Formats: sequence, structure tokens, C-alpha cells
Amino acid sequence: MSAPAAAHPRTQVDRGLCESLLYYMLMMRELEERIELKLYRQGKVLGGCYTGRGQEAIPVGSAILSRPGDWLTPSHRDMAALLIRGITPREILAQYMGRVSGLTRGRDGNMHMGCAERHCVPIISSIGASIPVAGGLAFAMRYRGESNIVFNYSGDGASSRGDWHEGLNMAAVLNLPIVYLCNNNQYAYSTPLDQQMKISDIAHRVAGYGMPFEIVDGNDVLQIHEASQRAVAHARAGRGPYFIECKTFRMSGHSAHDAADYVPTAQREEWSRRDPILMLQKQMVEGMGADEQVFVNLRKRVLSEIEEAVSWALDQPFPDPATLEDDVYESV
Amino acid sequence: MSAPAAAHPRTQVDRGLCESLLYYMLMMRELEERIELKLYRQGKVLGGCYTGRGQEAIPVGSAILSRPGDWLTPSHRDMAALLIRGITPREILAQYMGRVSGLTRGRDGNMHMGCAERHCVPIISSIGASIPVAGGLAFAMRYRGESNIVFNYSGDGASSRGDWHEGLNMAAVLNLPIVYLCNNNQYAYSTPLDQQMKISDIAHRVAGYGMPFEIVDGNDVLQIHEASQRAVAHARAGRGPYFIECKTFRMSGHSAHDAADYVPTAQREEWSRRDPILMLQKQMVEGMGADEQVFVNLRKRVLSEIEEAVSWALDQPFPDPATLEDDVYESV
Amino acid sequence: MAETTYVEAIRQGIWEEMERDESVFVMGEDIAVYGGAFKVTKGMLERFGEMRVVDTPLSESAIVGAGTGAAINGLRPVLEMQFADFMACGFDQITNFAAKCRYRWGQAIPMVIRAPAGGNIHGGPFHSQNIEMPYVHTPGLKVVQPATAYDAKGLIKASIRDNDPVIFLEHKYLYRSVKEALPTGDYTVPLSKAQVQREGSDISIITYGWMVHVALEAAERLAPEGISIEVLDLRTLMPLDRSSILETARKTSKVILLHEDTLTGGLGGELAGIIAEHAFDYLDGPLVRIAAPDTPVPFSETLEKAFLPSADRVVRKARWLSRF
Amino acid sequence: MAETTYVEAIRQGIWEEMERDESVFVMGEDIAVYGGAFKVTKGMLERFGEMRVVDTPLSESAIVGAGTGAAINGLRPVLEMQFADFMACGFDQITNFAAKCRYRWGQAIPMVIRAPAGGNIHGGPFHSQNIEMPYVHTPGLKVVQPATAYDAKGLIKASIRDNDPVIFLEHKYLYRSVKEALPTGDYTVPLSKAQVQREGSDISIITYGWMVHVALEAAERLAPEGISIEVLDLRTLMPLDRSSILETARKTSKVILLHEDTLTGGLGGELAGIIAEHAFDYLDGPLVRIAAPDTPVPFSETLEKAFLPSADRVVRKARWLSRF
Ligand SMILES: Cc1ncc(C[n+]2csc(CCOP(=O)(O)OP(=O)(O)O)c2C)c(N)n1
Ligand SMILES: Cc1ncc(C[n+]2csc(CCOP(=O)(O)OP(=O)(O)O)c2C)c(N)n1
Ligand SMILES: [Mg+2]
Ligand SMILES: [Mg+2]
Repeated sequence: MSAPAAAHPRTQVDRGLCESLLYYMLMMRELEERIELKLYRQGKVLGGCYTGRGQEAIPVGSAILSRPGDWLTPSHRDMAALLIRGITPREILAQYMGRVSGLTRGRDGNMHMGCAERHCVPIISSIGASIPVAGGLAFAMRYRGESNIVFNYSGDGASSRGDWHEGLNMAAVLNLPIVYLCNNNQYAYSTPLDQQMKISDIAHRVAGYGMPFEIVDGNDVLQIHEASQRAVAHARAGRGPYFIECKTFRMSGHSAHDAADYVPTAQREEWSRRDPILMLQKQMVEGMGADEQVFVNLRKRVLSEIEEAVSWALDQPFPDPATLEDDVYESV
Repeated sequence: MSAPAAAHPRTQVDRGLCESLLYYMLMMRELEERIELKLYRQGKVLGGCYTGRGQEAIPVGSAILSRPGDWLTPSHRDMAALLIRGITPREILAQYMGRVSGLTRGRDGNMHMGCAERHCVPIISSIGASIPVAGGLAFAMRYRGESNIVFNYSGDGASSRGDWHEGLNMAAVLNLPIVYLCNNNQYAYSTPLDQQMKISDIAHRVAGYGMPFEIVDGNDVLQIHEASQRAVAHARAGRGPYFIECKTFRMSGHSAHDAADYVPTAQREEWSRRDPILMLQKQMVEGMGADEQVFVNLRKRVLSEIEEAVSWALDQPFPDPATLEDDVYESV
Repeated sequence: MAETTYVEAIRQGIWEEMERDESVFVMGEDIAVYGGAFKVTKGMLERFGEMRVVDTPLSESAIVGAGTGAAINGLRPVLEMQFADFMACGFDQITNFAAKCRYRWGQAIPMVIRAPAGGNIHGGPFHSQNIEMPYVHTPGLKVVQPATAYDAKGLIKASIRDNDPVIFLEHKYLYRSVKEALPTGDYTVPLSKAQVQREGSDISIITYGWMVHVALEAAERLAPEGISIEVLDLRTLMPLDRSSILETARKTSKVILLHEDTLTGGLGGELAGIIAEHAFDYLDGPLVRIAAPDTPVPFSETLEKAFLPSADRVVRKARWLSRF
Repeated sequence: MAETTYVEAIRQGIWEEMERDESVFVMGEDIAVYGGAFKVTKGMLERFGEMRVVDTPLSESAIVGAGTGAAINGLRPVLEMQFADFMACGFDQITNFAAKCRYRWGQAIPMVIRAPAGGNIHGGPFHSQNIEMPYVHTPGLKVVQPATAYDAKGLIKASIRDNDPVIFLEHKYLYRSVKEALPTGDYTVPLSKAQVQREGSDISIITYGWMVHVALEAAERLAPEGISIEVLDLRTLMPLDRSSILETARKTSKVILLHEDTLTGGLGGELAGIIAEHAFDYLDGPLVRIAAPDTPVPFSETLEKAFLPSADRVVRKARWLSRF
């Protein structure tokens, strides 16, 4: 995959960072599997059920660079961004199951979650709507002269929405500190890229806003991390927004009820050989001599954390119907 | 001004065509002057009053290529497009003055006019909204296998709207026969280009939809005519949409009440030397040996047609209040 | 005779109209190959081809704008919004352009915008809303919501044949929860005609959509207590069938206005306005509104259950009103 | 003492709040150098600078979205829509995101969206609309419309200080047609408090915006006939001041619900719903709604005049009602 201008030299990454990246990718993968393949099927999770399987590298490689004062607006395939912000598997599981201890206290469901204290805007279902919102979050940072930035996440489908256009243009005009992570997973629900747009790279659209961009392998967490470092440095330095298109693939249906028959088998298989977790593990083995045991241990740790969180979450109460009408307006 | 790819050889234009172009440009100029400087000030025209002074070349050079089966969606600065479609100064004047014989029978005002029979969609006030609508008009042409096309007109300001983006992208994806004429007159109301976008050419944005484009001198009607010929041929041949950016200038306030103090004097003066009507006349004198008398006669003809139309329109009745509630729904 | 679900009835209705009239086509997100999020357009691509079953990019405003343009240029678009909630993204095109064409320039817009609406499916704040009111409030639009499979088919067909823009609200919970045997052969259900779904003499419940079934359940439970309920299903919300509304109000003299939509600014107020002005002399008790409270639609079961109007609530209120 | 116009009162109110609180800023189209289409923000750029007086591209949805984001991140945006009609372009951001933040995740959105609304200025279908109802109908939003210069200033200040998103509707016809002497010094007018603008005993007219003046004119003309009219100015349309509404209804027992907005789905229905349920026993006559007919707002003078509710119409209806 190509960058817009000069090629970027590969920076050194240390093993501690890699373990951290791997931990969050594994946690997202396993937590979502647990939710989709167990809790959802058991009827413990109601409504829709969306996962980011195969796309874990994107939130992980980027959000790991966030500072406490930054804001994130993750999409519905970026659970790891929340984990990195300190949101716990307990809170996420309670959220999915509609418990009062979930992030939205049962008012909203499944991946529609976020948290004001940890600066994560819960996803806005209207696809694309988070782009202008990211602009406002970033505007407030400029307003106060901070070096904080916004990490905005969206998909290829979002790039067809008017809000996407208005928001990116405004960010460019107002020179707002935003790093856009576009997960181009080649489908919006059942609609393949070539029915969404007549171009092959969404990033090229961004040239029309006067904004720098890169295109990276969205399954290679180290590439994302590197590109994000450049983007973050650019935005923190007050040089405005920066767009990263991550080529990836949705290794699941649009949601749990979707068998995704419309995806050609060859395409799915090709991408299944490019699993981002295995790719990172390979890089760790080949580049830093990590051995399998590390991965086995990490996975064990993740699974036991999930186990603990599931049983905690299952014990949490549902919201009290008496609270139904609270919090529509400020109570005075 | 540059074209996207190869330079286009200048085609021959005949004098009859030039006289026709000049007639419509003069008619638009004089009719709008009459409306803004007389009727509006006399209180015969109420509400807002917008003109396309200095931009006449754009609707004229393009709409002259339209066929009866084509559809046009003019902007608020494209009166000549209506004239070319056979809409008369009488109808336009009655429209501006809210008379029942106006194009909208007094229901809508001033330049919010159009006509189903002559295939002109009255402007939609929500700037940018006509872009998706043009898509639907064109879709119906593809649906029936016609070679008709749509002429869509909009300004630089419109390019900031979400509808602009959604509509252009959809037209590219569905391969719809549309010629977009973008009048980049450097201002959206009081907002100069550099506060609307961080790029200098709107046309470059269009590359992001996978659509061919050109940039032309919007005050040179022959250039517009030539580019439009290429665009029209492209669209009629079923090769999809085509975008022409016309660099021009709004030689008036945003509307009659706006003194446009925000426009630097030097900029206004520079453009006043590039009057599209004078430019065409010069081309006719230099290229085809036309003499001044032709222009004088043409202008006389225009003025007397306007005179006649004004007195007719002033005699037209206002709508009967008893009809107030008609035509909200089909009456059955 | 086989029973047809509400969702299948809509599918059949569209299908038949597409067979009947070449100018009818469907357009929306994921409706062609995938057959739509709720499978309403399943099989249409194979039967009618790409030009009449059009998948679009994720662009609600462009879908509505393009639909309107196509309607101006002689077609009869049937647009799908994936969820009614996202129709908000096309609000300007619908209310400022499509709705006003006939009034401004005499241009008919024979277009249907279909939108899966309503709750009771654990959809949460963004996938459960009832969105009728902004459209009811926009002169030039018609708004329809069927409660039964029979009406779903008859109303979608009538909406497609209608020469004004119609917002056609489909209740997601009813899609597969109601069914009935449908007549073979072509039929339509006229717009702007309400229907008495149950006759009664003591109290009228005026309602629509899923709540028709809730009202009928309440009526059933109240009958043994000697409280006779009439249930009027509006079916078309704009233009309203004022004479049927006033007729039932004058007949029973006690009226409950029931809807799933939130209370303030909901249709119940409009109905109260009509009745309190034009049937005032007939009323023997307050006009009672039963609706969801003024909150977003909550996700969690305990909350959603408390949020949605229930037969229990109707029964309690009807008992109270009957003693008036 | 010098009199202050409605438009100037709003300008002063915003100005004072910007002086008071550094987190308040204004954003919109053509509001900085140009001072806004109606000059509400005139002079602010010079006083407060570019960062607090922000011109944007022509992008209503992004304006609202960015305002909401800024509010989440600690600022207090005051957004301008150039005309209320174009707020439709930001409908999704307002109703689906801004309105639901507190409920979904406990996030306050202290944001004001100002919108010049209403007719009687020969604006035609796209520049004259009254757009309150979709917002009144959206839980989580507040909706305000002042009728006087005093209230305009007090309410804009209160709206800016409020911690919920407020849709602040300014009536374009009132901008320069009403004025009064304002107190020097800081004052606010509380949200959700209606105000009796004229006391009376025979008939209550409940209304808001420009129609308050129409009601007062009608009341003046009816007084010599011995018909005593009470005029209640709602000022805040959501949340409604239900107790003031019920109080005046119970006091006079006859109520006219008056608004400039079109009839069906307008606020009159909501008010009728409240009164016919909770003050039924006090009513001595039908609830009478006076509103614009269900059409787009026509341009031509003859039509617009017939369209807009007038004092004449109110007088005629009040006479009729008084004989009940
Ligand atoms: C405005 C809007 N329209 C439709 C939907 C329904 N919907 C939810 S996700 C989705 C596809 C989104 O595609 P993309 O942006 O590529 O994200 P992905 O799911 O592939 O990660 C659709 C159509 C929506 N949520 N919002
Ligand atoms: C959605 C929307 N927002 C605001 C307006 C008010 N308005 C009318 S014309 C205009 C400027 C349009 O600029 P541009 O598209 O460049 O056209 P120009 O007037 O320069 O020809 C504005 C802001 C509008 N009509 N529609
Ligand atoms: Mg995608
Ligand atoms: Mg312009």
C-alpha cells in the first residue's frame, strides 16, 4: 500500500509496545467472540450484535497513542479503542446485556457505548455523523490552545454520507486537530466498494479538502501505529487534520444475523490469511525473537479476565423502570 | 484556465450562434437590471432580489445546447437558462411581482421559478439540494434508455453541502447523464473561497468521485460553450456525468439589500474589466468582423421586449386568496 | 388458506405494482442483492433487474433527492430507508423540496418512502423511533401506517398509485408477528380512510400501527367487565379521516387517544384538537392520551417495557374513564 | 429612555453572555465579517475575535455537529442558522445526536441553535416557515420563542446558561417591528415559564411569538364589546409550562389556541390535548384552534395575507366562542 508522497522509513518498535498492542487486539477479539458466539446466542445480548473481527489493528495501532486529554469517536468496529481508554470488559459486557452498570446504564445497547470521563463518544448510529462532531471536539481544543487531538473512526460506507463531506471540509478550513482513521473494509453492510464509489481509494477524496493522507495496510498494526504517529504529531503541532485510510476486511457478517452470502468466498479466504493478530505475532517472532509461549500466556490472561467479567456482568441488575424518565433534561 | 488532461482544440463557432448567445446574455442582464434597479426599488418586487450579473455566460453557453427532452436545474444566478428554454420575460416578470400569471402563480417568489413543461426545476432554496434531484431526473432518462441529459447549475457555496457530495457520488456510481456547471463566483454570500475550502479548484474535488472535469473561464461564453459540447457529448453517449467549473465573479451583492462591502475593491475592479458580454462582443468584432451596430440593435430589441413585458406583467392580477389551499394534494 | 405476514404482504404489494406498471422501481441501501435489511425486496433483483431494483451508496439525502427527481421525470419510485430513524438524514429533501413541488409549480411527486419504524425489538434509541409527526406536520406529504397484513398490502399498493409523496411507515414488530389470509387478486385500501376494527359503545380508542393490536387486546379484556370499546384504526395519519374520528367520538362520547410515539407533539394532541373543537358537545369525559413518555427509546428490556404503552395501561385508563 | 428592538435585544444578550463567560462562542454562516444575515452578531468579530466568532462553510449539518462536539468538550456554542428553514439540513444531528446525549450517556449539551423563523416578510415557501414542532416533539431539546424585546434578551441569556440544547426561534417580522426600553444590567427570563401578557376573564388565548401581538390586538378590539380576553404567552414551547396553561383554561373556561404555524400537527393540538385531559371539567365551550392552513407559506401578498392568522380572524372566533 502506498503513501501519498515520500515513503516513510520504518521506525523501531519495542517489544513492550508490541505486547501491549497484542493484548488489546486479543482482548477485543475474544471479548467480541464471547459476546457474539455465546452471549448473543444464549439470548443474554438482545438487539443487534456487531463485531470488528479482523479489524482490531486499526483501533489498537492508533488509540494507543492517545493521551488523557484527547477525545475519541470510535465506530461500531473499534471496541479496542474503548479498552485502551481504560473502559473495562466488565463495563462493556454489562452494556451489551443492558445492565444498569453498563456504560449507558441500559439506556442504549450493545456497541452504542462510550464514556464522558474517558473521552469516548458513544457511536452515533447515523453513519457519518461523528465526523462533524469530531470537528467540534477538536475546535474546543484549539479554542483553549491545547495540544490535545481527536481520533475519529469511520468506515468506507460513511464516506458516502453528506456529513462526512461537510465535516472533513470544515475541519480542513478551520485547521482542526483531528486524526481520521478510515477503516475501508470493502463493504457497507452488503454493498461492495464498487457500488459505493467509482474510485478505489477513499483517501484520494480527501485531497479535495486540502488535507494530508496516507493509505496503509489496515491489518498491519505496526504500519497503522507508524502512520498514526505521523498523523498525531501533525495534529498536535497545530498543523490541522490528517487522514489515514486502512485497507482491511470485515471478517464477519454486518451483524450477527447476517451470513454475508454476498461476499465472494475467494475474497473472504484471501483476507482470512491476513489475520492482524497472527500478523503481529509473526512480526514479533521474526523481528524480536518472541516465542509462542508469550502468546499462549497472553491469551490465557485475556480469557480469564473475560471469564471474570462475564460472571460479574451477569450478576448486575437491570435498570429500575422507575428511572425511565430521568436524565432527559438536567434536573434542577 | 486549465483542463484536466489534454488541451482541447478550439472549434469553429458561427456568427449566428454568437448572436444568439449575445441575445440571451443581454436579455438576462437587462431584465435583471430592470427588476433590481427599478421594480424592486419601486416596491413592485417584494422579498429578496438576486441577480447573476457578470455570470451570464455560464447558463447561456451551456443551456443553448439543451434539447427539449433534457432537464435543467438552474441556480439563482441562471435566469438565462430559463429564457433559452422558452420561458418568456413576461412570465418571469409576473413571477417576480407575485402575479398569478407568473411561473409559480404567485405561490413562490422572485427567482424561485421554473416550469414542468419546459423542463426547468424551480430552484430549491436549500443550497446543494438540486444535485441529488438532478441525479433522479437523469436516472429516469437512463431507465427509459433516452439520450437526454440533465444540466445542473450550482455555486461554490453549494460544494460545502452534504447533498453536493452525496449527489455527485451517486451520479458517478450510477453513471448518470448529467452535466454539472459549477459557477465559482468566489463568494457564498459574504464568505470568500478561502473560508469555504482549503483548495483552490472545486473541480479537483470531483476527481474523488471518479468523474471527468474541466476548469474554464466562466466569463468567456465561447469557452463554456466548447466545454459544454464535450460534456454534453460525453453524457449523451451514456458515459456518465461530467463537471465543468466556471471561474467567475458575482458582480453584485448577494442580493439587492447587500452592499457587499466585504469584497475588496481591487478584486471587484479586476473582474469588472472581464465583463462576459463585452468579452463576447470583442470576440465577435475581432473574430468575425461584427460591427457595433449589431450590438446596438440587439440591445434595442432586448429593451423593447422588456418594456412590453413589464407593462404586460404590471397588468396581471394577484392570485385570488380563495385559491390559497389548492394544489397541496392532488384534487380527486 | 395460507397466511401472509405483514412483511410479505408489503413485498407482494410492491411486486404486483412493479408487474403492473413499468414506471415503478425500488431504490435504497442493500435492497438488491441482499433484499433489504428486513427482506422486503427479496427476489426483486432477479425478477426485475438492476435498473428497477437499485442499490445506492449510504446516502439518505441523495436517495430522497434522486427519488424526487425521478418522480418529476415520469417514474414512480419506491424508496427504502433502512430504518425510519435515518430518514432524518433526508429531512430537508423531503420537507423542503418533495412536499412543496405541487404547491410551488404544480409538479406531482408520485413517490413512496418506506420506513421501518417503531419499537419492541430491543433496538434502542436509534432503531426504534416513531417518526411520523414531522411528516404529518408537513403539508404536501401523506403519511400511512398499516396495522394488519391486509392493510399493509392494500395501502402500499394505493400509496404507489397515489400521485403525492407518501411516507409509508412499516412497524418492525408487526413484520413477522401478524399475519392473515389475503384475498387473491388485486386490491387496494384507500388512503385517508380510517377503519373501525372493533365496534363498541362506551369508549372509543383512536390509534394506529402496533397499538391497534394493543387496543384490541385491551378491548377484549374489558368486554367481560361490561365495558364496550370501539377501536378506530386511522391507517392514514395525513390527511386524517376527520369524519370517522368525529363519528366515533360522537358515538361513544368518551375517547382514548393511543399511540406508541412519545406524548408531547404526538398525534394524540392533533386528535384531541379535532375532537375538542368539533365534537365538544358530545363529550362525557376528558380526552385521555396514552403514549410513550417524553424520552428517547431506551434499550434495556425493563426500560423499554415501561416505555411502550401496554394493554394494561389502556385497561386501567379505560376503567377510570368508564366511571366518569 | 432609549428603546431596544427585538433584534438588538438578542444581540445584547449574546454579547453580555460572551463577556460573562469565556466558553460562550458564536458560529454560523456569514456571521463574522458580515455580522449575520439579520445582523444579530454585528460587531462581535471586532470585540471577541476570530476564535469566538466563527464563520463556517455552507454546512448546516456540520455546524450543528461541530456545535455539539464543542459543547461536549466544555464550550457553550451559540449557533446561527441563516434561516430556520435550513435547519432541516441539520435535522439528524439535532434530533438523533444532540437531543439524546444526556439520556444515552449523561452528557450535557449546553448549546443554543438560533433560527430566524416565521413569515409576514414576503419570504415565500423557503424563508418563512415555522419549524418548532419537530423539535418540540424531540425529547431532550428545549424550544423557545420570545415575543417581546424584553423576553428576547432575557430568554437568549437564560438559553445560553442552560445545560440542555435549546432551539431558539427568533421571529423575523418582530426583529425590527417591536421594541421597548430594557432594564440596564443583567437579567434573565426563566425557561419553561409562560407569562400572562394581558389578564382577562372570558376567554383565554394561548399563543406565542408574533401571534402574541395579534392576540393582544384582538383583545383590545374586543374589550369595548365587553369580551374580556386573557393572553398567555408560552415563551417556552418545550418543556411546556403546563400549570400556567391549565390555570388560564380553568380561569376562563373558554380557550383559543393560536399559532402562526400550520394547523395539523401544530402546537395547538398539543395544548388541546393537555387541556381536554386535565381541565375538561372546567370547559364551557369547544377548544378553538386558529392557525395557518395546511399549505406551504405562499409568497404573493394576497396569498400570504390570507394564510397568516389575523386579528380579524381571532376577533370573529372569539365573538363566536363568547356566545357559547
Ligand atoms: C445514516 C445511516 N444509514 C443507514 C444506516 C444502517 N447501517 C448501519 S452500519 C451500515 C453500513 C456502514 O458501512 P461502513 O461505514 O463501511 O461501516 P462498516 O459496517 O463496514 O464497518 C449501515 C447501512 C445507519 N446506521 N445510518
Ligand atoms: C442550506 C442553505 N443554507 C443557507 C442558505 C442561505 N443562502 C442562500 S444563497 C447562499 C450562498 C450560496 O453561495 P453559492 O452556492 O456560492 O452561490 P452564489 O450565491 O454565490 O451564486 C446562502 C448562504 C440556503 N439557501 N440554503
Ligand atoms: Mg465498511
Ligand atoms: Mg458563490
